[in-house]
Amino acid sequence: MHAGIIFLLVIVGSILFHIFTPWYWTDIASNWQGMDDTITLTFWVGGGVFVAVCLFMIYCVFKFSYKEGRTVEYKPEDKKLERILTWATTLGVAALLAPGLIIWNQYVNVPKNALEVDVMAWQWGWQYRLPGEDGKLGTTKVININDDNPFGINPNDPFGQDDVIIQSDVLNMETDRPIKILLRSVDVLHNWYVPQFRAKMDAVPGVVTFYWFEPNKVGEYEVLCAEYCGVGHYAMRGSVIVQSKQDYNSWLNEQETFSELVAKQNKLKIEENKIAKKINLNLN
Amino acid sequence: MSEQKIVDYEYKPGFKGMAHDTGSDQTMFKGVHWGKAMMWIFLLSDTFVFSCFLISYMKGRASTPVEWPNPSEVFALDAFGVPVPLLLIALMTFVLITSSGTMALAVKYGYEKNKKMCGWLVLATALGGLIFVGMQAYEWSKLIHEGVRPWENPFGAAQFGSFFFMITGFHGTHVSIGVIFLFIYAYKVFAGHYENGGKRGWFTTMRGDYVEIEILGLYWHFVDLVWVFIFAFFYLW
Amino acid sequence: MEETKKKEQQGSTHKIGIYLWIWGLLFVLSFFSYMVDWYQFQGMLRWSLILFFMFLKAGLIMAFFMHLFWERYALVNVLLWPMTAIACFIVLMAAEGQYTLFSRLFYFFVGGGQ
Amino acid sequence: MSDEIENKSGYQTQSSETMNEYSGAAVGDVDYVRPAEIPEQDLYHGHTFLTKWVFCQDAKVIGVQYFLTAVFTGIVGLILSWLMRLQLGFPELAGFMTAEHYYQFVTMHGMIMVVYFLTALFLGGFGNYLIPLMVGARDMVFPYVNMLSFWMFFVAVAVLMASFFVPGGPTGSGWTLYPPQAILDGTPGSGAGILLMLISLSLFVIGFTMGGLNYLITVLQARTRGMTLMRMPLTVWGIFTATVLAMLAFPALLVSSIMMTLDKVLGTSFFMPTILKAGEVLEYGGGSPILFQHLFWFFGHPEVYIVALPAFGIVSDLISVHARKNIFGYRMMVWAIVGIGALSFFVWAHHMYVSGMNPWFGFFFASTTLIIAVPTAMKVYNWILTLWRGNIRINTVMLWCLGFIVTFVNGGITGIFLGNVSVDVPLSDTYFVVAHFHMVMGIAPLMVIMGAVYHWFPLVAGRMLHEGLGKWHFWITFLGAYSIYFPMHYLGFIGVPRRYFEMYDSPYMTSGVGLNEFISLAAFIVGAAQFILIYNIIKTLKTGKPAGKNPWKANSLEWHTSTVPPEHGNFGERLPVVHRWAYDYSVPGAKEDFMPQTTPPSEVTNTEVEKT
Ligand code: HEA
Ligand code: HEA
Ligand code: CUA
Ligand SMILES: [Cu+2]
Repeated sequence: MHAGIIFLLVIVGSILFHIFTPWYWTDIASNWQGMDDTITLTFWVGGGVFVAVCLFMIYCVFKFSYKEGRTVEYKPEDKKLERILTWATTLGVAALLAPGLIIWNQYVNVPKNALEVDVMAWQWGWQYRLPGEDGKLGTTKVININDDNPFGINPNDPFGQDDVIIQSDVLNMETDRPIKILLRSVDVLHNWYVPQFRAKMDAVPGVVTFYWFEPNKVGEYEVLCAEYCGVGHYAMRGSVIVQSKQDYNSWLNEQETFSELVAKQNKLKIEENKIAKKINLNLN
Repeated sequence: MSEQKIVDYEYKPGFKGMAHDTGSDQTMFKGVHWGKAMMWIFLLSDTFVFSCFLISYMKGRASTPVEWPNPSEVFALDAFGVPVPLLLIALMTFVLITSSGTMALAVKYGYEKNKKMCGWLVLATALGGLIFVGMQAYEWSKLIHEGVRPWENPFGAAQFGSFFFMITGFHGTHVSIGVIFLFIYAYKVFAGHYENGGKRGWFTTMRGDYVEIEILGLYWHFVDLVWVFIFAFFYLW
Repeated sequence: MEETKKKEQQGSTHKIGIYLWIWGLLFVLSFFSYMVDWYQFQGMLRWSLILFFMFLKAGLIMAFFMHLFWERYALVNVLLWPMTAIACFIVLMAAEGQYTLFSRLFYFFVGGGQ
Repeated sequence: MSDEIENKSGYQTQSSETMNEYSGAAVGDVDYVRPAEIPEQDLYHGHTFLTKWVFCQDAKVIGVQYFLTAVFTGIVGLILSWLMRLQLGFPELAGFMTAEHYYQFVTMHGMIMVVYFLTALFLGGFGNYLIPLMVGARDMVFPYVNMLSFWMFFVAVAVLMASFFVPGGPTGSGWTLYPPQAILDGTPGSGAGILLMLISLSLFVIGFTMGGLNYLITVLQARTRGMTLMRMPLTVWGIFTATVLAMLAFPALLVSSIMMTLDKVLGTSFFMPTILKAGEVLEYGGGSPILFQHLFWFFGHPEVYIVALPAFGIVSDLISVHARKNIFGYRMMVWAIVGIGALSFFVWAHHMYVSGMNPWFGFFFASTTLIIAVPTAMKVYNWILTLWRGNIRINTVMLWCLGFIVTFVNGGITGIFLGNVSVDVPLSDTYFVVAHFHMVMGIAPLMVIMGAVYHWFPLVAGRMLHEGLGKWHFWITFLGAYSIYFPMHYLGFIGVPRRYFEMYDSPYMTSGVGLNEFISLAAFIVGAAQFILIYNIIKTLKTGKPAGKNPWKANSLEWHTSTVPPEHGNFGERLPVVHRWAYDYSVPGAKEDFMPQTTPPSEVTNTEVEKT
């Protein structure tokens, strides 16, 4: 008896918890409403089945607890019942799977007009690169990375020269414009994850991975690393600022391109050389 | 045990037989010795080990943008001044097949309780295995001499050396273990452990039986079988 | 009936001829697969030949040297069905390998321009 | 060795011709069962302390050895989880803990709990003890190898524990051991720690293979007369199928361990691409981290069913015995176990939806993953339909079973969330996943283990565990564990990633502070409650009520041995002959509400037993 009541309370408590929980997802800020909807759908179907199964179980506990001499049904099998249950479950599962697959299909097919953003991860930080006027990102290689070329852009790739490089963990974005995140890592696995955008993907060293979304709410969001990457994992944060078109463009214009960086570095070097020469001369 | 007739059991052929065996009591593999069943299942598990190795190799090789060394050049051997592709490998293959053949015959004579033939054939198999291991050692030393290392090689993709040493090494270990056991079992045959009802082994309460030679044979043929795949995927690809 | 009866007889010995035959065939097939390399066949032809000889050899070893041909179907099926998992693994890893290669070539060598 | 192989008189003289006389039936009789086709097994009886208790070849002793070693590792895992929860709930009290420590605890906790605790306990512990008894064999078919299997496991545990004491400490790479991070600095224990872990895993696999071959061949080839596969208790089916999975899945773990060891020690680059660390390019290049993930999950997913299937099997038996009713849809249950096992080899990459693998795999793996829910659902329905119109003893054992159903269905449903690719995208790598797998793996199978302990303790020790204490143990564990993991899902919804040492500086994570404190408190209480069981066991061993034979009035063979607890050889002079399945409870017209598997048909003429 007690057992049944406590189990019942557990189920009722779970439902109430779900209804009144203060802990639930953050407001969505991207186009992936479909993911939230599928979760809600799964909640209804799955939660329904959970409650139904548990209530049936509790009913049995109340109704059939031990009594000496109770007549017990002897029926090893019920083909019909089993068939009905199998098909009902199959249907339920299919109903959940279908929307999931449809959204996945959208997730892996990036819209043509998406802006490509190169997200480079390292232990433990982020930096970003945007295509320049040609709209294309240059190729990269880890071995090209050095102080002069923090992104490892292939120096002789023409598409790389005008790439906008952002040596900071803050990335700006324009609202309502699809973004294709190209992920790359120079050391271990990472994952560029903004809970409000719902989407995520691992950055894998040795390959480039991608995903896309369309931010649709102006604001600043925190970026988390969602794939374990060593002791600094929990502290590997960054942020994203989603702004209107004008704000974004004015931000963009202030950024440096790769060729500008190279030029600056060269100038610095020439200057350094000059100073060095001067010192040498003076010494002589 | 394996030759024991099962009283009152109706053998049926084919898939019907399978259903019948599966639905029967006591044993599912009718008349199959425990040790033999165990070896089969073990080999199934071992197949998964080698499959995982070879699948990793396939994945590794398929995804490297660096040129993969051409095995038929890397493994060429000078015969009378002319480089013959894969010569050593071909010889190794033939040696291993030969030993597989002798093993098969050893099993046959074991069942006929022909102690002499069985013993000599097991010994011959062991020798074949030994020659194989020797040739592999030679091959390894030759490649190491040429600068191939598990972590690098002068011919191309670094993974070539890694996979080569790992897979052939793992196979070679199997062969070596097999050779050790072949010698032990050759001794056991000659010492008559399988005659007169069988002598108890030193680590088991079971009595010796010529079925042990068949079990060993399964293992040996498996080693040969794996080589077939390694030969095709590593040397011919 | 005779045939099946013979097949069911566990551990009985077989005529020596059959082993010698298989042995010989294995030599011949190995020689053929060696010839595939010798004549440097390329492309599909090479692959189909290699795989053909490989599976034939493997089949012969399993069926006759390992006596699988004479074992009862219960054992044969238990041993062969798990291979579907491996087959699935192979197919998917082949696709994965291609995908990785594509990703590397595209982003590290070729670039968005091509 | 001073011990000799003893042939009990009577064992050896049995030839297949004389054997049938024991069943007292002649050809054509209703009770007729074919004479034995497998000869009697010679058993190695130890006489010295060493051969009787340490290097013992009796599967029952080996089972207990496995059990105790696994429980020891479980307690280590439990203490580690306390430490983690201390950090997560009350970081100010955990000042001694650095991030390094935390990650080492998480890793060791996960690995210990999954592999060294649950797998060893179910297959090594319950498998060894129950398989020979339940199929009516005198022992495992290769007792010596079985003994070696345990000692190999023991060495594996020793190596694992040793890694706590090496310089750098145990590995902190997460139980998934993903390279490149697992073997690079920046991860705690990336030196000796990870190596010992890989070695320990390899030893475990080798040891397990020895044991697994025993379980499989014993089930396939050494059943007693009349024991067909479709008459075996579901416990045996569950453990058997799990063992098959293990035999086929562990190779992938072994291979990936070997390859990672080579990467670490020899500097090969199987899993290691070009890597820039601290401004320098390491001497690696060309490898693929994703390959490791595929290998790992080709092992890892079957592994989670390796711990689930024995639980499924055992719980079916417990429910049937204590509901005094036959298990509903036995055949469906068997097919479901086998089907789940087979399917589990085709779903591995559902752990990799956001790993950067070929995106098209998502479609394939989402479909296969959700298909698994169907056979699993059938099992759930059959459990509750077994309760339906039964005569349910609400004792401790049954309570654990009910707790299992609630937690398993809950965890299974959250699995459906994760299996559905696009739903997994926001939830992957968050606390939702942690909650899912603790509910379905940490709690549900644990409930079954507890139920099984209360159920079979009388058989092993001959005394009944104390019911009152048992109920306290159950309620604290169940309610506590449920309140740990049910709310934890909601942390995941907020977006809190897993494996976070600290999580108090982001707006949406701050909101979880109170919840985390609550979870931690519950975790401390639940952990502490386990000591009630240990106290109960110790007390019962001394002063418990003697159990007598077959205290639960069960049908399966383990309760019908010559002595309680069963001796070496299990069944005395004669092996039992089986005439029916293990679930003939409350057969209409029968004298009692149970009917042992050995009851011949001639004794039950006036009933309507279905033919099984
Ligand atoms: C015992 C262990 C166990 C079991 C049984 C399961 C069962 C399932 N698991 Fe779980 N899982 C783990 C252990 C387990 N899992 C672990 C350890 C991890 C994390 C590893 C790590 O990353 O560290 C994990 C992670 C994990 C992931 C990866 C998440 C991620 O990292 O992003 C996924 C995704 O698909 C998943 C899915 C499933 C599914 C679909 C089932 C299904 O089998 C569940 C089927 C059961 C039911 C569905 C309930 C009963 C059914 C009904 C009552 C019928 C009605 C139902 C419907 C109509 C829907 N699991
Ligand atoms: C079977 C598996 C299992 C079990 C039982 C547990 C039990 C517990 N786990 Fe754990 N856990 C994992 C498997 C398991 N876990 C895995 C695989 C991970 C992932 C690791 C990774 O990310 O790499 C993980 C990670 C993990 C995390 C996430 C860490 C992170 O991501 O940062 C947390 C956090 O709260 C946690 C908490 C707990 C708690 C509080 C308990 C327990 O306190 C709950 C209560 C436990 C018990 C009641 C069992 C005790 C039983 C015994 C000791 C045996 C006694 C028996 C007899 C005497 C017969 N676990
Ligand atoms: Cu970067 Cu986690
Ligand atoms: Cu899984």
